[in-house]
Amino acid sequence: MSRADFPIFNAHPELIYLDSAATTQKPQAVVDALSSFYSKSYATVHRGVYPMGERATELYEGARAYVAEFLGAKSADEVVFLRNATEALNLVAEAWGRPNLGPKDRIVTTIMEHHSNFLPWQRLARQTGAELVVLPVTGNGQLDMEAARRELQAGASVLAVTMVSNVLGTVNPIACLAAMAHAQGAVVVVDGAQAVAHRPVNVTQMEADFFVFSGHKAYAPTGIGVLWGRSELLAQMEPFLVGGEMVNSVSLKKTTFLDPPHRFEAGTPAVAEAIALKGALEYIKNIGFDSILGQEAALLELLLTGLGQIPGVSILGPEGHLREGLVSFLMDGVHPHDISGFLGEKGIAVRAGFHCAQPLHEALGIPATVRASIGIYNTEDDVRTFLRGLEDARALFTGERQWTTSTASR
Amino acid sequence: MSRADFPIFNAHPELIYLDSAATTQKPQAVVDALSSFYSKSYATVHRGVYPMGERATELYEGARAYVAEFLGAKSADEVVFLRNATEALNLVAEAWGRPNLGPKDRIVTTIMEHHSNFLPWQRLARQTGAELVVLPVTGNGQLDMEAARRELQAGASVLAVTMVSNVLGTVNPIACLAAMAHAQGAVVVVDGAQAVAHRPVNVTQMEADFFVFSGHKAYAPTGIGVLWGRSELLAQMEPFLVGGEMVNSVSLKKTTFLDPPHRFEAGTPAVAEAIALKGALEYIKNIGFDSILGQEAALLELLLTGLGQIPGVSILGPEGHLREGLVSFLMDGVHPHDISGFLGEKGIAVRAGFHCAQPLHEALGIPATVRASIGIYNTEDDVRTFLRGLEDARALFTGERQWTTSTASR
Amino acid sequence: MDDIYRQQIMDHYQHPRHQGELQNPTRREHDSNPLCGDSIYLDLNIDDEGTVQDCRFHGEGCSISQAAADMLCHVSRGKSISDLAAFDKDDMLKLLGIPLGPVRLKCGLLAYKILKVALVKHAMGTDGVEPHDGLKPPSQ
Amino acid sequence: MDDIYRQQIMDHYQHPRHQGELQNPTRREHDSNPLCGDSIYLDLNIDDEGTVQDCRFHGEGCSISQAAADMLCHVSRGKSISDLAAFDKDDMLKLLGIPLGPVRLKCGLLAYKILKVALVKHAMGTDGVEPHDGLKPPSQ
Ligand SMILES: Cc1ncc(COP(=O)(O)O)c(C=O)c1O
Ligand SMILES: Cc1ncc(COP(=O)(O)O)c(C=O)c1O
Repeated sequence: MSRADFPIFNAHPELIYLDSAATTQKPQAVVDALSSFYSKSYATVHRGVYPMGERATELYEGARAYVAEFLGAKSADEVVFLRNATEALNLVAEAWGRPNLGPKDRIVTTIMEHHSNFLPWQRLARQTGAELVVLPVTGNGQLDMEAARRELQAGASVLAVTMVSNVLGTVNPIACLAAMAHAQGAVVVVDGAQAVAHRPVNVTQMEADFFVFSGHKAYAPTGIGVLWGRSELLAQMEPFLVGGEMVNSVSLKKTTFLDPPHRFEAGTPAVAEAIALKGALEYIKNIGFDSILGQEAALLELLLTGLGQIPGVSILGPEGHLREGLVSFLMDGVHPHDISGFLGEKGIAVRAGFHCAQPLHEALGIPATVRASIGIYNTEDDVRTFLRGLEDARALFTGERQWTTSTASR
Repeated sequence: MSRADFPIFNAHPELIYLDSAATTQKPQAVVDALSSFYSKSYATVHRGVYPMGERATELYEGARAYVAEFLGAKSADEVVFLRNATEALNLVAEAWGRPNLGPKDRIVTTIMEHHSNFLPWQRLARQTGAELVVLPVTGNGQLDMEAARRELQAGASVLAVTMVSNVLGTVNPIACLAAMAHAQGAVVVVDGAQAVAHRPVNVTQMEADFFVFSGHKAYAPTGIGVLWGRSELLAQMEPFLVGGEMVNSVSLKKTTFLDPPHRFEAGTPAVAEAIALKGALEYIKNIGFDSILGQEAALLELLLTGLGQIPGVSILGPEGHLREGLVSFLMDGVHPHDISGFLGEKGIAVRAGFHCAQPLHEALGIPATVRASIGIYNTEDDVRTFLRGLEDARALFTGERQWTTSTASR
Repeated sequence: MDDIYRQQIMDHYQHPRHQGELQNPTRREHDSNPLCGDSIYLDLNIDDEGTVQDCRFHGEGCSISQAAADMLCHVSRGKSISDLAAFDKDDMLKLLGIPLGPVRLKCGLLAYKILKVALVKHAMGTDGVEPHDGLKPPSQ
Repeated sequence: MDDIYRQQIMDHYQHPRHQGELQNPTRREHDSNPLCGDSIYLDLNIDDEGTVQDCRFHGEGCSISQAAADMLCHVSRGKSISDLAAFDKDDMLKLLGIPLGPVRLKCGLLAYKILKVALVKHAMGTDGVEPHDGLKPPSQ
């Protein structure tokens, strides 16, 4: 259905793309948004007193307003355009965290964080002397809520937590965590990288203080990411990067900065990418989360069932609990890299490795995993072909079958 | 000639775009590079063990190698992909400057710097106690080389200087400045934002230590910028942003980072933009700097002569000295904003304001200027129409002529 | 159609009626658009009844920022601060009468912004209480 | 055409000849590809003449990293360190025989990288001098 909207499957009709948790393919509408902007309205923003410059500014600021609406934010001024979720998390850690944290503070995060929501806090903790508390997961791959309650009650200045784990697929109860964290006066930083393309997000309802995501995981171009922050917090923060486009006035003696969000957008921003991000979110909205949730849940079910039937496969993440359309797994005696390499040659794209979540793999005592993840363009056939390919990989690498020409070609 | 390569002039046949110093329009080849990557080879880089992921990685790393070659760098590992020149300059100030500078150090920069090469040093100087020395310009709009020699000899740890002034058009003698700076052991940071699209750059020959530019001013997409750094320096630097894609290994106890350039590219990079940047630089190379320098110098000559003939116009920047194809000027009794607004309505795009160089405007004692700047697509007709429009603006705003319908429409 | 407004703007710009300084203003307020170099001072004489007795501007800037200031002075004179509290952004833009893009909007609204801030400060300064709703400084 | 190489890789992977540890290696070197979890230890016994008397590997990883390690041990045994200095990246890739994309290249070259580092350290350790040119650690 929506597969037809994605030109990549036109160029590669046989491609089975199950790596959407790493990055999503782009619908024609997004590719067109870029081409059309560059071909019809390109100019720099906030400056040109000529119609094309004004138009570009309107498009760029319009994209900001749309993102704000998409996230359920109160105001467009709470939306900062950056490169990716990683930059957004670094900005929060540096511009909000560094001046506000010291040796008495506790930074609470979880073992299931992506490196991008772990390393900025690990570094900050080391350099400020704050304590870094890492919440564990239960045997069922959920966040240990008992530990969360206990550790937050022991005092916390920040809770940095992912909305959806990119390895376990676990969907965390953000509103509940935020309530516990706020009771201690902590600031709640939510990593929404794995969420925005797959389930409705409302930053106001979940009572986050900061929320970040990357465009490229939500059908938008590379080079664009979003930081949403509560306006009271953004207003108190010093700039992160300094330079053109974010100043009020500059002189040798005294420099003053613009209000948020522009205070945090130094230099010429990723204008075209922001505009195309709006295109991508409109694409998602048009399909609708009802339909996306339904379709992705059905494929997830098929995937989990199929994987459960392959001998030697063990699946990570929660059973019988809300989870995202992504599954990481291990196969006895076959290295994840070999699985993904073998499938890759058959035109099936899945990911092998730590998925930028080494602490989680270390805690679970597993070396690396294979991850299959679902996007809006996947079909039941995709999942079935993937499962068949996996059977072949198993037979081959465990030595059950010999490598022949017919094994290798699809 | 090359105007036909730019789709914007297809959509707006009458457009006269003289704001290339702010940002350049994009040739079809660059728009196509984006579309084609997203439609045929899109995947995440450095990770996917499937052919499309490997192809994307090759394209991305190939773009890095091409940029290195374009800049005359010794190795692709010296090229870091970032968002823009501003981010690159902040990275140098923070990751190289902050740990290396203290109250005894002198940061030497110039009054003609863009805010992006001024504010990071101003902030760093304040926070580390280093002295900020700002070199003046001569009456002829050139860097005061006498002052440069004197101040550098008085001791300097950094020289941060632009290759080309975005207001004066002055082309600075970087190799000479670098030699003086190196004699004091200073690190030389060159802002190449206004240079790369217009004149050949060779970072090795100019003996820079760091060199930065933005893609969007060189016919490439928004969202991509380049930091080139000498490998010995990059190797000593701690990461700036931390997160996915830049680690060697992560654990609760100890985290180690990749070597440069990847150490400085946290999170999913602007893959498509980097690839299209290569397309843009290839486009420039194909036309050739001989031809670009010749064409732009001829238009500059026409522009300078024409402006000189309009009563009340005073031109900033050096006379009879190497300069870039951009001219900032003032017109007696007419506010820059009115000029650019008036011309804008006639389809002529020029910039009015401080051009992110407020300290320079302050030093020159002028409030704001109009700037016309030349790109590869401009023609003699563009310049002539602009000059005629300027005459009209003068007549109108000085009250020589009344506003009528015929004045307003082109 | 815009032409009549444009002519009017040019007229206010080239022949301002209310340019200058007041000798002893009860309030002087300043603001600027650093990006384009517009800079305006607004002098107000507000009497004890809260009526703007006199109002003048000076500074530099483009035709739109200057004409807007002149027009605003014209409107303000003789008005009470509660009348002026009701005068909003849209009224200011209607006064100018031509469409303004996002950048020039700042020029067109600079004097308006200054007036609003001045009135808030006046309200706070005279009776020391928080400004009531109609007098909140406009958000940028 | 690749198939014969693939079969060979599978064979070395499933039936390694040189997997294991040496009792008293003169040098043990380790490295890993953190991105994919390949981790290899290489044990060497180098005698006073500079000949690799024995060579074994252990660790974990994908078929390519493991097979490459096994093949490399096979090649190294009995060779002098100057012979091995001449053995370069391309030789290693020729040994593997299948095209490797940028990611799997790291798997294919992991053992090779470890060997090169081990030889450099050996050279430095035995005579305390800087390694000569042929023994520089390969740049990543
Ligand atoms: C000389 C100079 N340096 C730096 C910059 C900043 O470039 P960007 O806004 O792309 O970071 C510019 C462009 O405005 C410039 O002209
Ligand atoms: C949960 C999570 N957080 C953060 C990130 C980082 O995103 P990016 O690399 O786009 O900055 C990712 C994606 O890899 C992710 O899955």
